[in-house]
Amino acid sequence: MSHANHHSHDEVGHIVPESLFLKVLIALLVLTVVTVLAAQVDLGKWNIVGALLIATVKASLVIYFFMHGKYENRIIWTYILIPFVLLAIMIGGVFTDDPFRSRPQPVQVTQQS
Amino acid sequence: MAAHSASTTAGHEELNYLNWKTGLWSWLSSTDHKRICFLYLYAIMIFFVLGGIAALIMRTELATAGPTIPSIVKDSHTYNVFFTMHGVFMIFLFVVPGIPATLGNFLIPLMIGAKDVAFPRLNLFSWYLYVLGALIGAIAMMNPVDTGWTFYAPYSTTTDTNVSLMVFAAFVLGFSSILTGLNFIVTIHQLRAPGLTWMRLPVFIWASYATAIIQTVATPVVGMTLLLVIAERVFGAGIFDPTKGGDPVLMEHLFWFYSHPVVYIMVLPAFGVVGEIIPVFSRKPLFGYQMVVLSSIAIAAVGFIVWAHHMFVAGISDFSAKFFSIVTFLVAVPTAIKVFNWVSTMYKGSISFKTPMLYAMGFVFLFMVAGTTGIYLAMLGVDVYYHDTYFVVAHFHYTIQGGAVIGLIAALHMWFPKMSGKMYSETVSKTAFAVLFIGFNLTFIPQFILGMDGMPRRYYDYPVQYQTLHTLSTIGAFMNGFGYMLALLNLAWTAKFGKVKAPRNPYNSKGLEWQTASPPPHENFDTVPVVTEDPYNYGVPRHA
Amino acid sequence: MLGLLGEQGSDFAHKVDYAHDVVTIISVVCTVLIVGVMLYFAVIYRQRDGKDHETPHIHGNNALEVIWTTFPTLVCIWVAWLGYDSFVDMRTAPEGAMEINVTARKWAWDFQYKNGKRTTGELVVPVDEPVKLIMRSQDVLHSFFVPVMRTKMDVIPGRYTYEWFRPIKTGDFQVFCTEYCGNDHSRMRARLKVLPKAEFERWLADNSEAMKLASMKPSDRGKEIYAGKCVACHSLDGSPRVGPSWLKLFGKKGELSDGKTYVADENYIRESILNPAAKVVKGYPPQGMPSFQGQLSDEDITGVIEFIKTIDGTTKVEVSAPTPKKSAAAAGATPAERGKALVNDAGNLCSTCHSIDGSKLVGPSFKGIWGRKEKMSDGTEVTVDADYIKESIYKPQAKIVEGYGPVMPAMYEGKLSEQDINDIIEYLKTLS
Amino acid sequence: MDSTTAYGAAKLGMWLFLATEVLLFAVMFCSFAVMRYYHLSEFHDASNHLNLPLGALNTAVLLFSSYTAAVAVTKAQKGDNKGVVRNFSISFACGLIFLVIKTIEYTGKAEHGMFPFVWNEHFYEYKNFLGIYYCMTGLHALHVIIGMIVMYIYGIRPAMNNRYSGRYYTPVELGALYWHLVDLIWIYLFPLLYLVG
Repeated sequence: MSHANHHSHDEVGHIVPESLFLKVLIALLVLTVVTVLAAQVDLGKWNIVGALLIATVKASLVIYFFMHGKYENRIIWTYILIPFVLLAIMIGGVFTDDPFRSRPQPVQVTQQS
Repeated sequence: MAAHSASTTAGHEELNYLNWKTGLWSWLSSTDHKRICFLYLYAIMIFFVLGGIAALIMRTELATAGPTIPSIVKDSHTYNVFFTMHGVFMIFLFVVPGIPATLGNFLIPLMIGAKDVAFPRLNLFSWYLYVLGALIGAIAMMNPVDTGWTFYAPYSTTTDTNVSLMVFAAFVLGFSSILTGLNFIVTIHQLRAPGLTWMRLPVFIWASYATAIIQTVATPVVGMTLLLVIAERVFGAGIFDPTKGGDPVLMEHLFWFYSHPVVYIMVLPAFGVVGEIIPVFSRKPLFGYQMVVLSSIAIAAVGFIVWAHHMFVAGISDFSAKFFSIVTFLVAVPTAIKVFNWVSTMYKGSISFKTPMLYAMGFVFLFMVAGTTGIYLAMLGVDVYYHDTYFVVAHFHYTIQGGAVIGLIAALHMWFPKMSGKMYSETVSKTAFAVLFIGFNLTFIPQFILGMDGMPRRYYDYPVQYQTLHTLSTIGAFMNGFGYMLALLNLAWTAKFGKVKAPRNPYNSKGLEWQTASPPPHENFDTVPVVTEDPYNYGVPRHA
Repeated sequence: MLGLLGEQGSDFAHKVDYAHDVVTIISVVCTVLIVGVMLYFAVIYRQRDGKDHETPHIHGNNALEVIWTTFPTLVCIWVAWLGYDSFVDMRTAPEGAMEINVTARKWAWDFQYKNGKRTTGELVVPVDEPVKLIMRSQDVLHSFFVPVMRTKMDVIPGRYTYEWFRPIKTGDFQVFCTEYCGNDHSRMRARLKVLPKAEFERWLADNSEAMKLASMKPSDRGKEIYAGKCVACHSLDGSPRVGPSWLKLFGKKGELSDGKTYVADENYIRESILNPAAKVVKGYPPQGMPSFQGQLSDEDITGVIEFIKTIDGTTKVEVSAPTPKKSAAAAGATPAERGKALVNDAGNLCSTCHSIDGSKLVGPSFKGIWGRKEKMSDGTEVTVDADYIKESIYKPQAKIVEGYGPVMPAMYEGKLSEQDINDIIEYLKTLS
Repeated sequence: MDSTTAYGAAKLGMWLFLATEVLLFAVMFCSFAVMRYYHLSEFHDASNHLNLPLGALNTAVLLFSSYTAAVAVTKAQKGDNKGVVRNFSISFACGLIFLVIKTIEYTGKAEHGMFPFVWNEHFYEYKNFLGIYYCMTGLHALHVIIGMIVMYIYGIRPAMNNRYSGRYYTPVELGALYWHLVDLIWIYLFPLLYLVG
């Protein structure tokens, strides 16, 4: 119907060989070990950067291979990326605020009337 | 109700979506997008009426300083309940599903030449989710919520009213909205008729597409935020409650991350409606079609990065306030572009003043007021003064009532012949328009002045110097309510008892939805239409 | 220029108003222009005789699109700058601004000055001096809004927020709470009083009472409050006055005027102080006691409760004699000013029951009282003159205005001299 | 709607739904970031009280289950219904193991007094961390359960009746996509909660 599908025939989707999945799984497990080991070294704030970086690599592997992202069209990629962009906007926007305002003080709990 | 009557004369006419099956269950189990439009229409109108009654009770109470109607609004708590009810009903149960779930459902498949939406059963499921959410909300009203529709912590986490149930209702309604949006995105991507390229889509489809994206990706944010409010109330999760180390301002951030884009869910489809009406009644192509489309997308996109302009005095950092003020102005430009293009469309047209056109022109005026008063609120220094005053109340109602609701009423008049197969009385509908238009302005112009005088919102009682303006506003509110009643009863009466049959294309429109019968058959088109030209190909080329 | 936002009270107000004026002019011009063009098109291009005429096939005009994208963008930049500029002013408190701590709670504003002086519901500041409010909330979100100052900031539990202003004129101004905070949100107002500097200094220095209160143990503090505010109507020895005696009150059970029973525990006493009409003991007048909402802080109320617990029949309280301040103020002041001081003096309690703005409290308002004809409860009519006022002060039960109860305590004989009463009369004459 | 369009529509719809799921968790991640910013040292200490070996084991279990779910799709594309049943069953079992380990972790913490949302004296300072920990892992566990139900209803049961072929396997792919999302979220939860705190 729509232009995106004019060329397609009844066979749909890309068949990914199972051996590729196995390689990806091994890579994911290795990365898990790496992230656990990296956390044992105290790198200050770089710990969280490193951990999130490794997690993002792992997530990309899952999306790209396990979820067939590699074989999807631009429309689907748009909707894969939108939530991550929004998450970045949300955290970025909130952090234009928090680091620049006074820190919370303990609240004196009083009787609610 | 209205629509069933068509079946009585079915013997003489062709089967259409209204009469091809009869009985209540055939409606409640129907996956036909046109019937689901009516299911939504009935449901949201109930809450429009309830929310409207709450508004009139509030306005009556505010007509004089001090208690005005102590028999109904017996104390400030009752008043707080009424404004919460008004907000929750109008926003979550009426305006958000307003145009997208009714007209969107009816028009999207018709305008793109499809038989139905991509997931018809999911569409019906969304409606049942809506009903479920509405019921939960009704149960929550047993111990009515007094937080305002914003559910700000820590008031919402400490008040002993039924907040948990009410926000859960909002969560369920949110999922109804998400699934509707998702359905429309897929429909527009996958089901367009042959030849209907993206740049041949009617602007209503573009607006609905932008709306659907916001519905799908913004609503989960508020859903989760509201679940966290429940977690805070029930378990004391310590995320929003300052006595447990939480941050109430974080709640405001997360809330407005959805609730600013949500005003575009409300108003973008109305932009689309006006963009459809003006070319038809001016017999001209839509001026600057590409810019109108682009501005819809731009508004939807920019809408996601401006939320903290609701929080300039909420205790956010000055840096944050400055940043969000500047980006907020980015919304003003595409909105202005739309208005310029609508007005230019009328240039050298052949303008007929049918009711939808009157509404569209009224919309342009109301939206100019809404837009320009929005500028005040985007300006940091001025917003500090206006924040949480009646100026904001008036501005908001100009955008949402003057924008979204007038848009919905305009659309109902525009596509009524297609939906019901009948023609309504122009005299009555024009009178109704005049009454509600004057009433609307009489309600809210005094509120702008009240805001200038510093009158804060959500006040049960006020110093006596504000009384005259409040009284005027109350008179306007009743006029406004009467106008809506007249307009809607006119349509309902016509649908049920109207005698004048609507032709296939009463406005001689180029739109795909007008090329099928009125009302359309169950599967919309007898043959799959093929699109060969632009959506607004009016006028004579050699004159260009 | 346009003056749409009313009186300007702070030095940055004119900047806000300027920005407001500019955007108002732009808005009105744009709206009139666009709606005007629309109506013009609607009239001249209207369909005639119900038939369509030929229309040109115009799809758009790129030059126009560029113009009406650029123009609003430029206007927006300008206007954004104006808003930004005025905001920077109101967020940048000058060095050395006088700091006042503000505590918001449901539903009152408490203010504390650097020297320990506290007020509730009334913020007093000097004119022409920058004042910085350091604000926090005890319960939910509130917002401190002074319209004439053009400033506003939410008050948040768990963190401090601030706002500042430099008053440019003296006077009495309205303060609103503008963040919804529950039942009495609309009553959570305060007065902002801007005084000349010298007068403010005098006001601030007069803090002996507050300082003393702050350092006392709760029951002594309660005793102090009793002597100042309650003694006229509540005895300590069991004798009935306007209200029930406080002797062995704590824990006592009894009947209310509506037939229900009460137990005089903490909550009952607290409620009776803040909302006296809710539960009135049988046999006492329903409107006999004014509310002390906003006058007594939570700590004050706790003090009163602690004091009530200690009353055993031997408790004695010295009723505060005319304070020395009065005689100090008397020197050089006009009679009316001296009278005003007497009426407002906490020890005399006049203002507890008599308003000066015409509103009806426990007793008739002082506004316009001089020369007024009042109908008495026995049906006679009396013109308010010097003799009547004197009689009403010394022997309150002699003549009662219709609609009011015989609740005014006879405690002024010996406390107020004839000279004092003449001063008060002079003051009342000014309240027309 | 022909089958190609239906397949495209279903897949796009599923991805959109996954987008909404990611945004549900986005609120949690944002709250986590803010809470961590304000209570940094508490988060560090509290994080050390979590059981890292069990968390790591759970990560491995979920990764493996994701692998078998991916293989199940390939099997379905080849028309191998038995393969779908086999692989989805392994994923399903992994989901169960995950939940069992999670329960052991929860009860272990409860024994130490770190009950969900009930803050005793000793762990009071960890309340913010534990609050968000229970919210995040609780919501994630709920998704694991939903994912397992989806795999059973749309994967295992129809495949046992030989419903899938190389021409029709959409539900298998959608079910697997949902399961991968569950994995995807955990990939971020694990380091944030267990490692850096």
